[in-house]
Amino acid sequence: MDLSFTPAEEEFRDEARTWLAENVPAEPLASMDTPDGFEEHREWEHHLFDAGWAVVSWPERYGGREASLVEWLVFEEEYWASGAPGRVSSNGVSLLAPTVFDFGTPEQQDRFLRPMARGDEVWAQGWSEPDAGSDLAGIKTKAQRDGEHFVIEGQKTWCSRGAFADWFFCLVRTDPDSERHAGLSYLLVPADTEGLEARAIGRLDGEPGFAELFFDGARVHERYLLGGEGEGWAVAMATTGSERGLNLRAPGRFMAAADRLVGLYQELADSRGSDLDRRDQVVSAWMGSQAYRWQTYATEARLRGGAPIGSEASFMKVLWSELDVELHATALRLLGRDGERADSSWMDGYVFALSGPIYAGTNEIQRNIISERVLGLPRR
Amino acid sequence: MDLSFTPAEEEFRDEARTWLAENVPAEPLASMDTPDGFEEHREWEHHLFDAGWAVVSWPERYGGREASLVEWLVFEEEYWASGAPGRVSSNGVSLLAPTVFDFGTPEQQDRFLRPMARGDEVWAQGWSEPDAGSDLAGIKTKAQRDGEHFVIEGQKTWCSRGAFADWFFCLVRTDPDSERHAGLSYLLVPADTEGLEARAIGRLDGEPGFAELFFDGARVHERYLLGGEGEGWAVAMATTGSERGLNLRAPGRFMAAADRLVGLYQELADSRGSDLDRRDQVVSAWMGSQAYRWQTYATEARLRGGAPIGSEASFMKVLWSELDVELHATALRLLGRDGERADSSWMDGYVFALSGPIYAGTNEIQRNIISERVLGLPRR
Amino acid sequence: MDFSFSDDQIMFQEAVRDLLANECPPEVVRSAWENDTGRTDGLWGALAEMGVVGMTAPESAGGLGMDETDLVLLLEEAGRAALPEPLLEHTAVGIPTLAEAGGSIAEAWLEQAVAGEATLGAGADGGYAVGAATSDLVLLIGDQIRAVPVAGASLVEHQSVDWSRRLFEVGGEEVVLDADPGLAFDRAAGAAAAQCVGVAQHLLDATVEYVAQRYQFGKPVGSYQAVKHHLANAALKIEFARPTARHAAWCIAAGNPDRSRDVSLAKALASEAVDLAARTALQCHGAIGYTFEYDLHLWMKRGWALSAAWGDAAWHRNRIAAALGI
Amino acid sequence: MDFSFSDDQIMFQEAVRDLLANECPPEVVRSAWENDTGRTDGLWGALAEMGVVGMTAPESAGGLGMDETDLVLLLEEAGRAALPEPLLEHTAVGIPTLAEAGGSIAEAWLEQAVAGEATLGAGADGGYAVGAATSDLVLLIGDQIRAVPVAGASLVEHQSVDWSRRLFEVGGEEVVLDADPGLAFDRAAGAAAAQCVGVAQHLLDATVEYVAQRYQFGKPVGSYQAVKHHLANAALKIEFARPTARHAAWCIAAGNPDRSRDVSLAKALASEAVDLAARTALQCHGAIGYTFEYDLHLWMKRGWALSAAWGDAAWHRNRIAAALGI
Repeated sequence: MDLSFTPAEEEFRDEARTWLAENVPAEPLASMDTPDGFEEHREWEHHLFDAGWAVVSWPERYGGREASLVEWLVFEEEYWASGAPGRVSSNGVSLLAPTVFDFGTPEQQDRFLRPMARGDEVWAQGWSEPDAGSDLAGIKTKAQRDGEHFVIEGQKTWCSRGAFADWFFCLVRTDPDSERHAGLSYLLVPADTEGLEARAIGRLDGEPGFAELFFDGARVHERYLLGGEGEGWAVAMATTGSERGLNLRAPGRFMAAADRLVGLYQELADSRGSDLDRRDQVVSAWMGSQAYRWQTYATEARLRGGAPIGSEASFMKVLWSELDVELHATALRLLGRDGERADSSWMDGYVFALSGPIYAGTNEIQRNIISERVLGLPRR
Repeated sequence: MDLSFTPAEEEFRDEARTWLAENVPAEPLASMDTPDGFEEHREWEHHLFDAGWAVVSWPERYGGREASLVEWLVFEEEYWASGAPGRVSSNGVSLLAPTVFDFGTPEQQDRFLRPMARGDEVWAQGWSEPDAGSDLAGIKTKAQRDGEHFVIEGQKTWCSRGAFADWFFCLVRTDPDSERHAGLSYLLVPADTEGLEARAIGRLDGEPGFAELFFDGARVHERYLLGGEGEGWAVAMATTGSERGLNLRAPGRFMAAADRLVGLYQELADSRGSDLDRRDQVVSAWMGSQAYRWQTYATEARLRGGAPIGSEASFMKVLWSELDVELHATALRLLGRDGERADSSWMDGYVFALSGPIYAGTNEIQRNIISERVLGLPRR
Repeated sequence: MDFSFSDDQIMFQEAVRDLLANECPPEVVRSAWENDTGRTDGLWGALAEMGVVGMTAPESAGGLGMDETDLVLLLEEAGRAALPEPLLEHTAVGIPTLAEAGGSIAEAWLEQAVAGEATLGAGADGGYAVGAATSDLVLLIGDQIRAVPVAGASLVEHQSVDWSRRLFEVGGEEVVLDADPGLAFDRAAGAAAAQCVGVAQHLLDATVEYVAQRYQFGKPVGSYQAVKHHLANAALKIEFARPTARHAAWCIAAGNPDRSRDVSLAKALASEAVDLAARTALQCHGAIGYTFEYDLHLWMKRGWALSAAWGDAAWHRNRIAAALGI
Repeated sequence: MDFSFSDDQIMFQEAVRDLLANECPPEVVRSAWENDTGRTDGLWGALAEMGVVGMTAPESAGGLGMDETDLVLLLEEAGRAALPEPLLEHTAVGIPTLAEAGGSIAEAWLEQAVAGEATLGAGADGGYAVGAATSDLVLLIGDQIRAVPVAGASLVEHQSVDWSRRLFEVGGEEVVLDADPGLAFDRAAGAAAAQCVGVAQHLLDATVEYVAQRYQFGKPVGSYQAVKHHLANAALKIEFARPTARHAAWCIAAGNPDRSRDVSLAKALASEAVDLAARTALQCHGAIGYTFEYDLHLWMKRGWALSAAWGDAAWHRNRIAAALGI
């Protein structure tokens, strides 16, 4: 056990920090859940990619620099500490890409990974349906084979930024007689497919951050099938592991937020005196971010030793999502009279954080997973 | 709505306070879970009873003074504020007596209530069994009719102070072919019955506060059957209502404990400075006791208006039991290096409090009741 | 000691509840989110007609001579309906404060206010006054109470997360009222507590209804023990906050010496109750609760705002500690 | 950045785990509750034979030249077994502090201590030294470190709720050590954190085992979602406390400048983890966990004591706040 960073890791950190200091926009971009903000964020992804920072852990041929997992975690620490914009490409890069690496054909990898990483093609997830949220196996959207094509009928919902995305990765039922986990397939669908309409739904903050997708005879070629026909559940579950685990929300994001919270407390304490009850909440947020940091580095060592990420990923999902809510709620309380104002980055962050315990498998489901699969309690 | 106490209520309060100030022992009695302490507490019950304070809300013929529910609550406030001893008769007075009033024959009422109130006969509850704790309907102890007698075979456990008690109120299966809620009866059993052995079990603090009861052909006369034969479940549920509701743990007990906690904080703050994080926990305890107080007075008005106590009693059980744990845990934290000492009344109180969320229906079961019977959520 | 409300009080509550159920459905609340004023069309007038608007004024000034114990049930109903009208500022704070101050300012404003012809606003000094632009006279409550006529005042507007709450910094010509600022503040905090209870109750009720009919994995979501216990915990918070809010109202009306401490008890518990109810409601709804089109967020955001307004839980806990001498 | 332990470290951990599994079952822990010393028969000698007792001393003094990163896994095992031996006082604190101080006091005591022939005690100055009566030299850690030989010292004993923890106020002739009291304190707090993690893990494991086989209402208690989520919450606390305890050990060994802050992080989280594990374990066991005859309380009480020892969660949170400049 040596918890110092190696000279190479420190050098990598310095390089990232220097580049970010010189390149992060001085003014925050508009919300990526608005049409203009979405395009601003896409531009930023181009810029990141062209400098080699979009997907540091990926192979060079797809625009990465083959960084280690530790280096990726270091990059995330620096990225968020620098105040850089949110990642509009993250659903593709974090959720879909691991699946493409594992299940995609070489042709699919060559076709999709690079444009995804550069933000040339931004991806949205098309899994949930009005009656299949937490219970994903209840999916009803059908994709019937017609020669080399699948013809899709049905409805998807809660597609983040689905009104602006270029592509969707969807879970659909290709065997019309199947039930639950069987007979599903994982299809990649271009947004401009005829017979597919994306309608924006307002998110909690009023921005059109969600979309509903209506499929009415949308035809998709079989070359866009990821993994085997009817094997969608297994393919999807691999993506779910990424969603909850190391890829979607690295500790650096929350370390940076906790540091900003400490700064907010200092700033306000100067003007109106200390307030020890609230101070303890600030300490809680900082502690949570640090605990997540060390647990993640410990997990990295476990993975490097050959262990799978497995159900332990649920620990991380619960931690970061609840930490994020508490951290932002604390900030709003610190802000006092300004806590209810809509025009603050803390309120934006709070509203966004509130979705964390719901998406990617509710935290109730995560706690089921922890108790049943990690602790081994009886399912019923 | 008038939340001032009437002159009569104030006079009642003054009378109680005056008597208690003059009569409460200066030194705390030994633990009632030890043989000597048990008898000391019994003596105290005699003294209370003879002065008319043992069962203020009962009819005069059984030793009460027919006080109103408000007056009883006032008495409890004064009783606990005075530092008076715990009530060794409370299982009888609070849990069994309401059932005797509702289901007992006039002969049973005349036979049992007065000695129960005076502590001449101290009662213990014989309901739980090794395999029937929360799941009370799983009771296996059998009581087979033999003429005018029931012959009991089986085992009970977790009988508080069962090693010292004079009588047990038991739930037994009188119909050997019955299952679950049917075929149970409510039997009153003298401790000196032949074929009944009570063996002490150590409680968490090491004192012999529990007993296991072993029934091996113990014969009990049918005049000791409370309610109808085979109707034990309904009779028992009436007692359960009392257990969780207004009778067992009045707000005064927790108001007094919270006041002592405030005093402890003040005393320690003088010697080592303030400590605002812990101060907030003290405030929480005080708030909880006050919230319980006002909710109880509001419930009193509801009951006076003719509403049943019903499942809302579960709100009270959860509140006071969790408040009691937090309150004492806070005290131990305040005590610092002395927090782990075994010889403190706060540690005794903490250990006792820990049983609260378990007995009288675990708090998990109370939350089921709240959600299913108060909120009306589907059972499955 | 009698915690029961009179038949008249209950009837008044039911009348207001019926009015709001009919006239203040979610689409009316939404209209106040979108329009220029943050207010509804006509609801304030309807409440004035029922006598609610001026109920806290003495009968001599055209009011009903009622006090906080009469008002508290109506404030709970206002919360339950997410009513976007100034019942707190005008009826709970403004009118009794003007009546207490008396003098020329009361002469100038009180009768109009009681009749609903003038609207009173209120805000913490150094904070925001909600709806100042649709008020005629704003009371700024700090170490003293400063009354600022809105005609000629400078108003700087900020947007609340609850779009019906129009937040204003108010400056301008002022009169210092001869009234107790501590009492006025407690009236506001106590009223906010009662509204928090009402908001929390609606959030709980709406969620119970939703989870009973939403199926996942072949069962109603509300049949899962985790969901049940989330909702039981929210119900517990509400069950114990409500009587303290009513008790606080009585303390204000009766001039109880522990008034400030017990108003803080109520506001701290009510803030915590509505915070938990909002979190629980969203979590048990899942994604649909996270959409702007679904109505739940109207109450969630009102709850966030009211929880923080007139002292959040931490502020009131500190005040309790001071009152307890710790 | 490498969080993995070496094969040697893992083997050492497994050897100690095996020893404790065989030689320190609950009945041995109970013997320490009842006897005169609060210690076991022979376990300390067995640990000395394995080299554990003196492992933190330099090889020149007969030790293994190991540091906190080697010791932390063994401390977790000691917690898991509720070992009633002074691994914290003697091995984690006493020996490295004496080695650091050097001079005549080290000459007099260090080699004996490494060999297990003399036992070192430790306590916070103004607090209690656990097991002082079975120690030979007690270090009292405050603004400075005072070493008190037990022969001739005055000992005042108090009973802990964990009967194997014999609490002593220690007075007597003393030598002030030339060693960093802040470092010694952090060694103690860090070791207590690691033990808390071990105690919490045992409480969780024992409860998982119990609820899987205990039936109520026709199902295993552990199949109820409320019980599952209680245990998941305890598991979460442990999962995130453990790496911080190991990281704290590394900070001490490596002389990290953030050592005190990050030891506080570990101790605060470990205290909270063991507190929650103890509450959860008792609640999920029900009445049987509340009995003296059942073994669960041996760990619960150790957990209560260690959670509070060497700074409880609130104390360490305050220290973190100071380090963060707030």
